[in-house]
Amino acid sequence: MSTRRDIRFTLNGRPVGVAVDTSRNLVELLHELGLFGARESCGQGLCGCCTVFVDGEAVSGCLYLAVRLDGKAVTTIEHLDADGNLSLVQQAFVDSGAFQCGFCTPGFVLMTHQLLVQNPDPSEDEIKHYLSGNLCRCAAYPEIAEAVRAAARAQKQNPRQKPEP
Amino acid sequence: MNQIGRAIPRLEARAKVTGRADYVHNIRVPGMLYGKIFRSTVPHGRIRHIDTSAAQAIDGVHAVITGEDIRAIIREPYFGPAFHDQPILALEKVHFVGEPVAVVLSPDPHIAEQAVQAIEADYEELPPVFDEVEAATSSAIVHDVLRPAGTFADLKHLAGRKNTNVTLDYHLRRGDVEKAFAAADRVFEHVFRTGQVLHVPLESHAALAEPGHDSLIIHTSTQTPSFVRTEIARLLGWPENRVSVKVPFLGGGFGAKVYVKLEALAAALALIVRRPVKIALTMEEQFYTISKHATTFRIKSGVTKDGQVTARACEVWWNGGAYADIGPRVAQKSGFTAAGPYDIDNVRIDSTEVYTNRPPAGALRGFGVPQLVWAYESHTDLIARELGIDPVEFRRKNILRDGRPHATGTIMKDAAIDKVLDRLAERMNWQAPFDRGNGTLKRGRGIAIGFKASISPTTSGAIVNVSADGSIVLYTNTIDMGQGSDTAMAQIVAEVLNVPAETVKVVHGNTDVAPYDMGTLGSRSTFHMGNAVRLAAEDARAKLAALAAEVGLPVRTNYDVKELFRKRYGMQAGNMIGAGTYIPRYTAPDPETGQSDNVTPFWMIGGTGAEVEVDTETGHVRVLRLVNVADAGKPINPKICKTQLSGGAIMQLGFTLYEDMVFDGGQVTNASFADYKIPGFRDVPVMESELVAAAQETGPFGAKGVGETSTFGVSPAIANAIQDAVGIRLTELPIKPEALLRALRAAEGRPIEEDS
Amino acid sequence: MIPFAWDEPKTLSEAVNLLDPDDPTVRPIAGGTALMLMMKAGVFMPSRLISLAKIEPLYSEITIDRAGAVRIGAMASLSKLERSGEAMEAFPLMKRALRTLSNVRVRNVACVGGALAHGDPHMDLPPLFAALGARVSVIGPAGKREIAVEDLYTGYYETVLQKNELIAEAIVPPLNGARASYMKITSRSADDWPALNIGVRLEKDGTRIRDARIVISAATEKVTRLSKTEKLLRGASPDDRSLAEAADVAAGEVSFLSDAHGSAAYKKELLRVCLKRAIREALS
Amino acid sequence: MKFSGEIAVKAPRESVFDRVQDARFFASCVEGVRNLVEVTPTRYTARFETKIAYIRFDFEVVVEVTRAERPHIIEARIEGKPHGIVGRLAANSSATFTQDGDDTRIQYAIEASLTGRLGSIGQPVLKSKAKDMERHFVQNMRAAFPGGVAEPAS
Repeated sequence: MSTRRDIRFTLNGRPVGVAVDTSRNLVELLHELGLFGARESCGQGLCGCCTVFVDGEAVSGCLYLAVRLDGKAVTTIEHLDADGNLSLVQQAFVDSGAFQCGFCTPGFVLMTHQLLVQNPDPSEDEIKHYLSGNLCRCAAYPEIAEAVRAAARAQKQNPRQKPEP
Repeated sequence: MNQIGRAIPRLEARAKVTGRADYVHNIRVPGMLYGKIFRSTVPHGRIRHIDTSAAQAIDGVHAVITGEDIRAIIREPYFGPAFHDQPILALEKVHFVGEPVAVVLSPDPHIAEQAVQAIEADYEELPPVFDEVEAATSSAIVHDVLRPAGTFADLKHLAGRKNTNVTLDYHLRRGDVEKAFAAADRVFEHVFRTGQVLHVPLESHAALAEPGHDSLIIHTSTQTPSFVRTEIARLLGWPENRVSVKVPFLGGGFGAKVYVKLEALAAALALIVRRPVKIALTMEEQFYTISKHATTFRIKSGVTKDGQVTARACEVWWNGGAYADIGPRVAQKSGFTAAGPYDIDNVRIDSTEVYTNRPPAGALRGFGVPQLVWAYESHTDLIARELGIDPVEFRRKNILRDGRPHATGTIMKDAAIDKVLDRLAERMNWQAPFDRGNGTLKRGRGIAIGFKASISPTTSGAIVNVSADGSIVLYTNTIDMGQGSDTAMAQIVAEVLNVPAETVKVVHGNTDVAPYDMGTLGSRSTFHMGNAVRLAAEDARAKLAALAAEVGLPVRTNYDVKELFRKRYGMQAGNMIGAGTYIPRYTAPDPETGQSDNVTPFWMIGGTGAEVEVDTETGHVRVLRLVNVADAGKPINPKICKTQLSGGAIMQLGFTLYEDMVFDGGQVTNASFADYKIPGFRDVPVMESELVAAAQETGPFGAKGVGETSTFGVSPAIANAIQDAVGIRLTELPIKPEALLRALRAAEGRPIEEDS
Repeated sequence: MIPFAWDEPKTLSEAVNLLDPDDPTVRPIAGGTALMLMMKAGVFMPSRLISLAKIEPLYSEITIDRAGAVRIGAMASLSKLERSGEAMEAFPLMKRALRTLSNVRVRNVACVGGALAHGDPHMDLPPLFAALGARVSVIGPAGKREIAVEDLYTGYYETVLQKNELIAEAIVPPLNGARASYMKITSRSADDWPALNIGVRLEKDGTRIRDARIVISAATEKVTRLSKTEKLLRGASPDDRSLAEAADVAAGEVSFLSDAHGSAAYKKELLRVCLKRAIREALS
Repeated sequence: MKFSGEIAVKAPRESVFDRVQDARFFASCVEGVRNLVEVTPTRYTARFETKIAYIRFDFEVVVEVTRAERPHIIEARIEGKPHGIVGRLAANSSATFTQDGDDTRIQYAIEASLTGRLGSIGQPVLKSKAKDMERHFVQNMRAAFPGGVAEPAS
């Protein structure tokens, strides 16, 4: 039996059909497709640098076999400003200075999107727990927490949170 | 327009939040091969034989390269900033478990990785040495031959000690220490240790070398593009202009990416196979690449009964691992601050770096200073307690003040040690009563202060290019690895040329277009490159003024630059180049006594206060609050500076409580984020950061470096707070709950059994 | 990683038939988070993976049966369990435990069956479910069998499951007034693997403990029930003296692993402390 | 990784020593050892296979008896290379024999390290596996000699 499979899925709203080796993970596939915002760092699903939405749920792309994408919808960090504007979360990260080197930032931004969809008004404790699966070696954690609060406030004032993961 | 002191977002903010910022990991070029490294499985051994035949036979493998293959194109394939001791791939001997021995090249990284598993190497084992104190006198010698590099001005005297493992022994002598000990009312002596830890930037090292017909382009995640170019050109025997080093953003550096790491390997491979070669490390491989020195520090102080420190003797051993990297400079530069920011008449420092059979140690945020502060500020608190003097008061009595000589003889200037201590005490509400907890949860608080010298003598150059439409590009080889240097440099240019900082474009990390810079390290960029950038911008401004006079425009600060160029060239054409080079003054320390009248261009001062809660039944320490106060001169971007302060402190919190490379038979046994734990969101205490009102007279607009300052005091502040809470003093980093519980139980007279 | 064959059966029994009882290089993959770690580390090189992703939706449902037991389809993700209002209402401690189980992304993908079958002693669900008296229903070529979660594990990564058996469902019996607690203790960062985890289920009779189930893991190489301690607690009133006695018995009845999280002796002390704390928390 | 323990068997010291020194007997007490080949009287090669759940490890092993003083002590050095993955197993083991009435006490100590991929990531599970092997070894020794066997200490 073949170790290569044809898969079809939607990537940031557009249909994609590719043949993948069964051993390829989602991050590697995205890189082959020219999207580099999801990146492998720890390789163990612990740092969150490889965060991608699959069918609206955040997953660690480095632990997710590409072959499993068949029939699913994938959204990456590159899609959040598809209309040319930063999302409320992205804007809040900029305003709060919630990053330094930026390597972990896409993961934190995507996780914050999912958090605010599930819980529009998270407490400090809820923010910490929800984001505890993302690591920032520059340790911009205080600023990231501030960005999440700012995004929650902005979302309250402007419910046009976009785009829904 | 006042551009200095503006808390603007980073210039690259949008690129980073959209995932579009460039890192080496994103770069792919046609025909590129991936290299995967086969590593040593013995800590010390002579290579008998390497069998690559099975790997070579695997479909999709382009080539398998060993050290001997590299010798065919580079006769002396050894590199390093202090010693030329590190072979591109192991030659004759291996010196630590994890050392690169061979590389498999394939267009498919998975095939390369698989083929690595098929390589076999046979070694004749040699006795290894792992401990830094043991290595100083051990009969097991890591390197048979010592090859001093002679590259850097401050390390010209470096020779190593033949037939020992000593790479550098630094000595400082001031006053008469023994006499002062004899005369002292009390003498205190303690030994402190730190374990080996590492940087683990989330972007692991990556380098891509593209060979041209008589040139080489290296895209690499380095903090030191100029050094990489010099070193690669030296290895190849080429003029520097045939080597281009290009650096996009770095996904964190912290000292892991200084000097040569993967670049020589990528370059050699690319030239051997005449194809582009990319080497990107995995997280596990970072553990075999570079780390922070494990140390042992014996410190002894003579004190009068009213609390004046009259003498201090410091013996520091630095575990350099298998290759010197920049360790000798750590032992020297940080070594001379080992007695702390105190005004002590009699000081003796002996600081020794040794080779061992562990992964190499080099520069890590603080460059040795956090290990020293750990010892001297723990020691300081112990003395204060013993004398019954409040720890803040005791420090206040002894700190170095501007105008007084440091142990090297250099007169202190623009070093706000007093202000940092005062603001720290105020922020900690030190005079007010403190909630000490109850039951099995006991609370305590502690403070610590530290200082660090900058690196000297080093050079930075910058070019400012004003285009005919008035828009400005800055060319610099300072690398933005997250510290915000692009933004700070843009603010300096903007201040001089009177434009909004957001409009300045920064081109960083390209040796083809930007001038020499010693490196983005040691918190030197704001001061050194900042001064060079200011000079370059001033040069451009002066030339614009001259042009204005030439074309007959009125002399004023705000030119209409477009009009200026139109008048000069008849259309929107031409440009104005300003160049600046900065090199501070420096006096090399006397090799016998360490004395120098100008040992550093500036001092970094940092203090930390910690409030902790100890679970007396489990030994767990919860840090509730960390207050960081720093002298960063006059900050160029206060927001970014404060993020640096809290970030540095949280990183050091990891080194204090969680992080430790665990070894078994020379093998790191926790080489992953599953087993090597860095601080996460739930570990972060209440963070407070403050920059005291200060100015560095010689800095650009009064500024100086801040990237390491908050790392100094964290570890001892926490240990001091633990003693305040439960009366137990721990002397080894990291502080593990088990160690604390064992000490608590021993003090209660019901010790916990040892595992047999 | 080297490529392997990939199957996506539509039914659980089809999946069972595709598994090979004698070939350890054929494995089922559901969430895959644990298996991927083994594969990426190069210690497991599969020849064929049987994906359970397209198995009938029945096996990812979470329901409460007439007896009040929560029945969790093995393919339900941990996030689905976390968001299942009814189940979480019945077991608030499960909700708390899930909150610190790995991280959100892993919970979004990893499934309950995999979390129970993997057999890493540091995981949360096995000791928690074992303490609650849960059992799993397992499907193999010979049909269905039920196994108590506490009996699943035989060693580090080792279970009683055959290579061609799959967990179909986990059944957590109702508390019916019993008190339960679960805690884990890390010795480095907060998101570290635990040095010890402990689950406790107590039935009270007035002021006395009528029945106790105490399960620990992480400090031991597999999920371990503390039967001597349970025996001692049955009929005891949970005062300081009997808890201290229970802590002593507990410390003596298991063999602890020494590792980077702490020595065996330290973990023994942790157990003494955590046993008391877990019982008090359950009763509070 | 260090392991040590004591086994007491009801047999005279010389005979116990001789049996333990017999590589074939000794290897038969260690689970997973096969294809034992005597290269010289003090040097042996073997294949060592073990598994943890569905994960198999397969080592080529060389055993060198570095010291044998009848009937007091045997020391050996073991080196192994796993198949299919970069790594190396190195161990030093010693067994000392003391007469205690009718019993012979065998005190054993093994210091082993695993370098390469397996050593960098799998310590807890390997330790657990090694302990398991130790238990089996003691059981096998117990079966081989009549009489009581002490529990391994760790």
